[in-house]
Amino acid sequence: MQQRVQKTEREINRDLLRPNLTLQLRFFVVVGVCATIVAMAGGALAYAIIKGVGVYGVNRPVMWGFIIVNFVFWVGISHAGVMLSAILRLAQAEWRRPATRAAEVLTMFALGTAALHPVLHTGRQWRTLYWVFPYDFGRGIWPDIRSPFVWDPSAIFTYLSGTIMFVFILLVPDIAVLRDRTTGIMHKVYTVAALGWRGNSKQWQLQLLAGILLSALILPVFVSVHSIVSWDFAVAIAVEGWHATIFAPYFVIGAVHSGVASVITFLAILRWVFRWEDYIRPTHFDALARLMVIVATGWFYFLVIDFGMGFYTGEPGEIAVRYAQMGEWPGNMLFIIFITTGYFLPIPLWLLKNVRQSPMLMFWSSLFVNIGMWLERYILIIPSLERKQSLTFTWGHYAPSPIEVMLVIGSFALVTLGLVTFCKFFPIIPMYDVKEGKVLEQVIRIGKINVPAVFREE
Amino acid sequence: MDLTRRKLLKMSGMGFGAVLFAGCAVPEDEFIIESPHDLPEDLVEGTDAHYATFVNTSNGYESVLVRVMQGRAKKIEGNPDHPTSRGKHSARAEAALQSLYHPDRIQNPLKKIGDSFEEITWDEALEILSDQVKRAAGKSAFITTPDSSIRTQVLNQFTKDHDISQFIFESLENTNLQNAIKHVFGQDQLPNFDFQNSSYILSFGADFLGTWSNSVFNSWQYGNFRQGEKRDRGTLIHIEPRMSLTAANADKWLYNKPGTEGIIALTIASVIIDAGQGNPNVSSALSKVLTPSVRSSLIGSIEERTGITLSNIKDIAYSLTNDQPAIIVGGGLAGAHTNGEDNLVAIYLLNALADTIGKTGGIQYNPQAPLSGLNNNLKTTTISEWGDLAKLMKNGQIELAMIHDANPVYGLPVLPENLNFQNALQSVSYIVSFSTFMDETTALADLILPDHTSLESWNINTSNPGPGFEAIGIQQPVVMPTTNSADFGDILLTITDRLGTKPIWDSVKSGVTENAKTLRSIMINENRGSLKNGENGNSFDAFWVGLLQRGGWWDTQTKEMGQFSLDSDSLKRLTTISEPEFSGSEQDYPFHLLPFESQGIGDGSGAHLPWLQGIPDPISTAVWDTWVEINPVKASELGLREGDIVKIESPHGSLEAKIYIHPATSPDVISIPLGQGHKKYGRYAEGIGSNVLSILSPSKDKNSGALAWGATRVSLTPTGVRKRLPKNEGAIEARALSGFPVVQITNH
Amino acid sequence: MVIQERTEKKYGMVVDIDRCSGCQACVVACQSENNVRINDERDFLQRRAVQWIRIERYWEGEFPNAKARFIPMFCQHCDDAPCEPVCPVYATYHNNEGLNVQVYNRCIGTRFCANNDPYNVRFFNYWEPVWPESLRNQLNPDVSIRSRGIMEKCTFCVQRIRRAGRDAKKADQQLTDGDINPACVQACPTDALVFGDLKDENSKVSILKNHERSYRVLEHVGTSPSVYYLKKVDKHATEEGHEVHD
Amino acid sequence: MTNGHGSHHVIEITEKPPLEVNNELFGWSSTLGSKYRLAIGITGILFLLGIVGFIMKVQQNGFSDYVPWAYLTAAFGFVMLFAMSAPMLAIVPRLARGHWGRPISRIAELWALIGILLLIVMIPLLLALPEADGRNTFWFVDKYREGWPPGAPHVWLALLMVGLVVNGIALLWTAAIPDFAAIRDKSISSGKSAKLYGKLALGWRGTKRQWRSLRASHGVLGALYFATMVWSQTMINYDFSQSLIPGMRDSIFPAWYVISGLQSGVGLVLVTAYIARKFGNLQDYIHVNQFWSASKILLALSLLWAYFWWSGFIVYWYGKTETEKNIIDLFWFGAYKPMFILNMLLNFFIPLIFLMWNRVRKSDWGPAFVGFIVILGSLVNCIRIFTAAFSLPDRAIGHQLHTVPESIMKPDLPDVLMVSGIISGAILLYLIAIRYIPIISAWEIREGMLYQTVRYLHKLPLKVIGKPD
Repeated sequence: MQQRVQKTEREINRDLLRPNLTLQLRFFVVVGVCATIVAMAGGALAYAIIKGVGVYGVNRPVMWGFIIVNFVFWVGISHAGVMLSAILRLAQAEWRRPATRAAEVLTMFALGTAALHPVLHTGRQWRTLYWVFPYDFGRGIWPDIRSPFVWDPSAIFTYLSGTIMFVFILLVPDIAVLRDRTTGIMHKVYTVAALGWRGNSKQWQLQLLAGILLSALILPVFVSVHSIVSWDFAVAIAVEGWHATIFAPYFVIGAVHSGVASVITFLAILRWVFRWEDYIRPTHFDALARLMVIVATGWFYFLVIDFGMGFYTGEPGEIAVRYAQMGEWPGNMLFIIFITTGYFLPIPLWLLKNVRQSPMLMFWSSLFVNIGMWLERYILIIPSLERKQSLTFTWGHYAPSPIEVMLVIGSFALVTLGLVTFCKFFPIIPMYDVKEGKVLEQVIRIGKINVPAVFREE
Repeated sequence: MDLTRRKLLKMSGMGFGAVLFAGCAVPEDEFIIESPHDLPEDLVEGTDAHYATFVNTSNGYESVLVRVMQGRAKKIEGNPDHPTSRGKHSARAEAALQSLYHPDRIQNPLKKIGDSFEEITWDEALEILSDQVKRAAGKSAFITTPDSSIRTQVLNQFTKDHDISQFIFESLENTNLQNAIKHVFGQDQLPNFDFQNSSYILSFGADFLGTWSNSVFNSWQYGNFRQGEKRDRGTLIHIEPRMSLTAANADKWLYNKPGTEGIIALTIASVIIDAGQGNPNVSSALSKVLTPSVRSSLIGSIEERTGITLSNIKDIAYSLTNDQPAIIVGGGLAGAHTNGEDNLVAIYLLNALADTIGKTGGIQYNPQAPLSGLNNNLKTTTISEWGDLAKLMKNGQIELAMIHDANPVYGLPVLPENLNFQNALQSVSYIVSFSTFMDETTALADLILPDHTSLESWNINTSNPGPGFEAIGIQQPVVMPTTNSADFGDILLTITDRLGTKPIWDSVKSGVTENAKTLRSIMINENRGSLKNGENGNSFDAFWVGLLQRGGWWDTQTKEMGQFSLDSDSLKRLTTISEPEFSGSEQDYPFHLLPFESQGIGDGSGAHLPWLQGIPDPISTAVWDTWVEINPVKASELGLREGDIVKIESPHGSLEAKIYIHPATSPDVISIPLGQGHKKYGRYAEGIGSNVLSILSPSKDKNSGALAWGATRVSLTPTGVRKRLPKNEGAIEARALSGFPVVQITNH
Repeated sequence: MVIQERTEKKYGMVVDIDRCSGCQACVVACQSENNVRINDERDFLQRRAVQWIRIERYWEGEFPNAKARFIPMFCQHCDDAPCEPVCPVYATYHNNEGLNVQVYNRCIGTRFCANNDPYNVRFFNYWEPVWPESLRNQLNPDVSIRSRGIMEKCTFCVQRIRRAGRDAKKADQQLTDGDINPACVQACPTDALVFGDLKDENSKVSILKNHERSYRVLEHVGTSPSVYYLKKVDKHATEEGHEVHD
Repeated sequence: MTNGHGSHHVIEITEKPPLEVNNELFGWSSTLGSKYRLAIGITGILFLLGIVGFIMKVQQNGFSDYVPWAYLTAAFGFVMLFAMSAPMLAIVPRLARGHWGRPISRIAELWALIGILLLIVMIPLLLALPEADGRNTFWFVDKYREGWPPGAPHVWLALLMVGLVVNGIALLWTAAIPDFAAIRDKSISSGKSAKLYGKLALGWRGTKRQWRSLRASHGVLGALYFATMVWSQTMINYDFSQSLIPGMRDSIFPAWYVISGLQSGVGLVLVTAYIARKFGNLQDYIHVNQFWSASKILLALSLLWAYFWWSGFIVYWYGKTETEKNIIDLFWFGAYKPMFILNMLLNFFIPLIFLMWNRVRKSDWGPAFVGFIVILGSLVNCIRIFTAAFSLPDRAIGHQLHTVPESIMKPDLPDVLMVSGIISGAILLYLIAIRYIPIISAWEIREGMLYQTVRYLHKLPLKVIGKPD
């Protein structure tokens, strides 16, 4: 266990505000690249709107394709934020402190991107809003509340607004710090954003209370969102591969799996880009990795049950679906990649302490997890449609079109763009939280060794 | 609807309540929304009229009702009054709409200037034509397709007047069938097969549900044959080297080696005779030819000669004599061999033996039409005659070629002695086409006089083959001509007039009315027919209106069942019946090539209609392309998958097509549909697939000289290229999952 | 008016598979009646062909005793239609005559209904349908043309039902069995298709649906379709080793 | 013991000399008075009655048919649920390095001993249970290559259970070794028990290596136990309930079953801890803090329980196939409706209503009460699941469940005797065990005292907890 460097608050400010107060070329490079890709994706979307969704690879019976897969993926990613900051906040886990905001911000942008996908997906994009909001009073017709597609937007928008509030409230003290260190236009902006934060005990109490409250309130939303996304599939009686009762928790925990992994990736990048070795320490990766091992194993348990179900029933239709998922090309190839990158490669690695504590290895392994999880969504959604029910005459095949691929790439660029810009204008590591951690930090001496300790309110 | 605020609130309230209620998803109390079809703005309905008329499909004339709104034909439906159509119609009849409104119709008379056509007026066109006819008297040929309407009467008159030789074109000749019918029954046209009352049908290669004869009438009969009221379910046995639509619907489909149908028929006959069954006179007459030794040798060698087991033969023989009334029908591939005519003679003789002739549920002769002008059964021109014509053309002995409704350039790519109709035709000094569309033949024409489609023209016809009694159809124009086209018959009449001869009528319409008058006199004098005297008034007009309303005149009472008389000539045939001969050795060309008419586009005459192109082939479900049906085991031996493009080579040419793995194909045959590979025929036909006729070797039947289109052997070599075969079936070969059948079967 | 009371009708169909010969006449009749887009080669290659009614062909066995079984497949107008509750915008619903109706102008193309349709008889317009100008003359004025991006499916030729109803009302008579015939039923040369009102127990369909050979496709999915099929009869099935379902 | 700095809040922390801890805890079982003996007596009698009931059952029905054994299965499942899940409350805090688990870890682990009883009860069940072929099974039986592997599900279920029990006892043992050693050293004078504990202690000397390997084995055994427990609960659910219902394919059912197991396990530990604290005077060791922390987990599990049930239910509700409708009737809205409602109350609503208040969570009675409620709930749960599955009329395994029983399966006398017998047998076993194994692991307490102390954050005294990296 390496010795911790003790930093003064001044140093903390200096280190953590560096990206916000200084201007670097690489920022513009990254923004430029991402913006170009996003623009290209925008072009692809425009093409799809002008020509019609025929430009996608979807067909009959595979009516949903890459767009939906990607949608589920991003909703999944968005589950990291709350998972970490809310649950760990409630559980008073010390190591959460540098990770929380990164996670929440990731949630914010991932979810925002996911919310765009319905527009990409629908056949008449310009009318998508009718689906989200009540319409057609003339006939007294409202959106059909029996349809999971009506639950979807409500859940997602609740979650999105909740997250944004969450992020903002926890951001206020740091914005105040920025306000005091900037001049000119940015100063004005920060002044407005800081809501007159002076840091007196009343404000601190309110902020703390709000944080706790939001954490508690957002948890049910966090669970509901992905459950509802899963019900988009699970309630479909016609698709044997989808109609599984386990889908809701299976999706949720899978989402946490991919979400936390993406947070690890993000943190590793931050640590490397901004040289924050003293703030994002190996212990944090270690803790995250241990969490991941548990989450991943739980997810794997659900996976086994869900896939086992096909063989359990032994019905030819079910078997055919599973065979399409794991047996025949390209399913078999995808499945092997998915299962290795998603579980069998990273998890054993994370059982080793020195892997857990090496940011570099953690970066790569967590990246693998997300490759695997993207494929998981593909394998769950597409082959089930290709082998729908026992009318084998209509069993089909799906291959993505370049447009779809472009849109998927674009979604990644969009999220990156968002994160980069956020890092530019706000401290991505919550300064006050880190400082608080410093205050609560103690050392207990047992025999010859010093054990790090912490104040704990009971 | 005008919306006050209160109304709005009320409605949304109701809506919301209902939605909440629907949330509980009790189907009975489901939220009911006004159907958009009843909304006020949708209540504007046009008035429509239904006209009875006929459309000419490649399967002959079909009696239909056309729904017309605001002067446009909208929908074609079968004519419920007409005895052969019974309100039913085929996909091809429906597609007549598309040929009516086809974007690539020839809009005006065209005259070739250099390599391009230029529009001319009808006056000039007729002028040119009459000059040419005068010039080339005695040295001109007229090419048409089989037709049993007043048009042919006009045409015959025309050719007689101006001394023009006439040729009838058919892609897959029926000459052998016509001859066999003549031989066995002494009839000119096909008899009527009374399928619906029959209890046992034995079919040799006659795809009567798909593309053979009047498939709509046959299908209607088939429906009752299967599940008609007050009768037991009939049994259908089909013997053919390839699984046609009829074979697929048969209770038993038996694969036989190509060309051995005659032998099979004789063997069946032998078994019947041995059993002492069957019509005694016939069997005794037959046994002169089929001596016991012949019989035993036939029976003994049946399996290795034909590939059909003796037990099957015995079953059939038994049922034929005990499961009366029965029908034996032959055609298609059975007659498409060097011994085709003999095969068919043998097959139809079985009818005599099984004593099915002149019986309900058996075979009934068709009476002559009451209108003498329509009884013109022109022989289809055989391949040998085409060869001769081609020679004449080459030697410049033909100076004027007139073509109507036929596309020989596409349909006769290979002629005997390595001739080829296209360059033969090109050496004709002047070519006139009456085609509605720019097909391969028309493209070579110097003068094009576009004809009306069926929906724009007058006509009167007799259905061929008939339903077993007199049936006359009246065809009336249901829409104004959509292009500047003219009626083929009228053109001929005008030319005759211009050349100073008095035409039989001044227009086809008047010809139709003349015939109508004849019918009326029959009604009055003999008091028979589908129109009763004075039914709606006594005037001719009343009768005329009645005719038009019903779409024709028929007399179901005139069933002349027909008597069978055995002529010695056909008996002699049986002694000479021989093994089929195939062009191409078995080593170099391992596969039999079995061409077949496509369900949609037929022999290619329908290839320009997207609806017909889009009809999935019933068996392979393939569309818009040419494919090769091959046995799965054979395919895996050759390492072929569906969509692999292969090169099919015969002694007379080669083509490329995509593989379709066909579980019901014998390893030693491949089959390819006709109809694709058009170089010219409108946007929907050009550049699709390839023309199987172009690799058929021009081998002839040794008696009739007809084209033996089933007698070609081919070899198959993969090209290594693979493209997806457009078809309706999904990604995998459709087979029911065990325990979850889609098509459920019962065995009683 | 918004809410209307249920009528006493429930339309349904009976398909006698033993009559059906797979001749495809119904397919074209339907396309012509309902302004179904022209399915060109591309549509089939992209697996996007639109056929409100199609003939499915199932193989059994191998050569020489291979069999091809035909079955016409089209919207089954289920009473518990799985496609209905999943549409977020009520573009598809069950109307008061037992029809599963698609409201084109409301549809936004989420394609959820098609996924949740076990029979794969819902068709999505991936492209704008195009007809050459002259061919547009043939289009049926009673049926709206579907633009791209929306779902379409068999309507039991609802326009014919409406027309027949209005004609009957004008002539003030009652609709009798057989007055209404969807295009496919009218065309079918073998009379394999029968259409009628299932609630009127004297109608042909009501009598046929209780036939001993009657069954419904995918009944175990619990959709309770309004379309009944009569089993194919094959006397030789068992001796040739083909499945029999009695 | 509270420190009297007159501050508004209480800091619970054990501050005793290590030796005193040892003496108090090792001597504890001998201080148990008449109540203890009474408890032993009652449970003993009930247990014997249970055996009698079992014999009666065998007389009546034998093992030919499995239906009569529904209630025994239910009791088996119930005891397995709470007893085998209880040790999780020892394992999880250990893995998560939460000091609060130390005082109750042994209480939790001791329940693993009940596995022995379960193994015995399982024998008749396996005799009665129908073979795998003819019904669906989750064991890797390939339907097309019949009956591979041999003996599914019986052999494999049995193996799994044995593995679980062995694993549990091993866990208990390793966790107790330092204490055994301490007892051994303490009671050097009186030879007999010394020999016993000497054996149990496996020559523990407390060297660095021994400690390291001890901690390692805790980690490994703990994780392994977790896995085995979850999987065996899953399989019990499949083989005794789901696979007896034709056409049922409910993938969350087993997961939900595991959750309710964990729920009742936590409940059980809370109840046991409460009794030990109140009647065994262990207030100095078992503080409210333990109840507080555990009750949070209990609350979370109760929420999960409801969530899992719902996500299964809604899918069936939308499915609407014949089987699904029937299963909804079978488990929820049919004859078993009252039991299901009771379930909802006991496993979800009551825990939620009580535990949502911090005041209740921060007491010893509250969590214990809710824990008891939850255990009751899971008893109802098991009866509902297993009897419903066993009582199905058509046992022909098709794709469809066609008929559902009109009424719930009533227990007869032997059933009642057996159920009470097994439950009291479990308690009896536990009571005997705590006589020989200290109910609180002294070494963990002593270790905990090192890591916990009180310091002042500006004038405010607060507990400081060591968090070794």
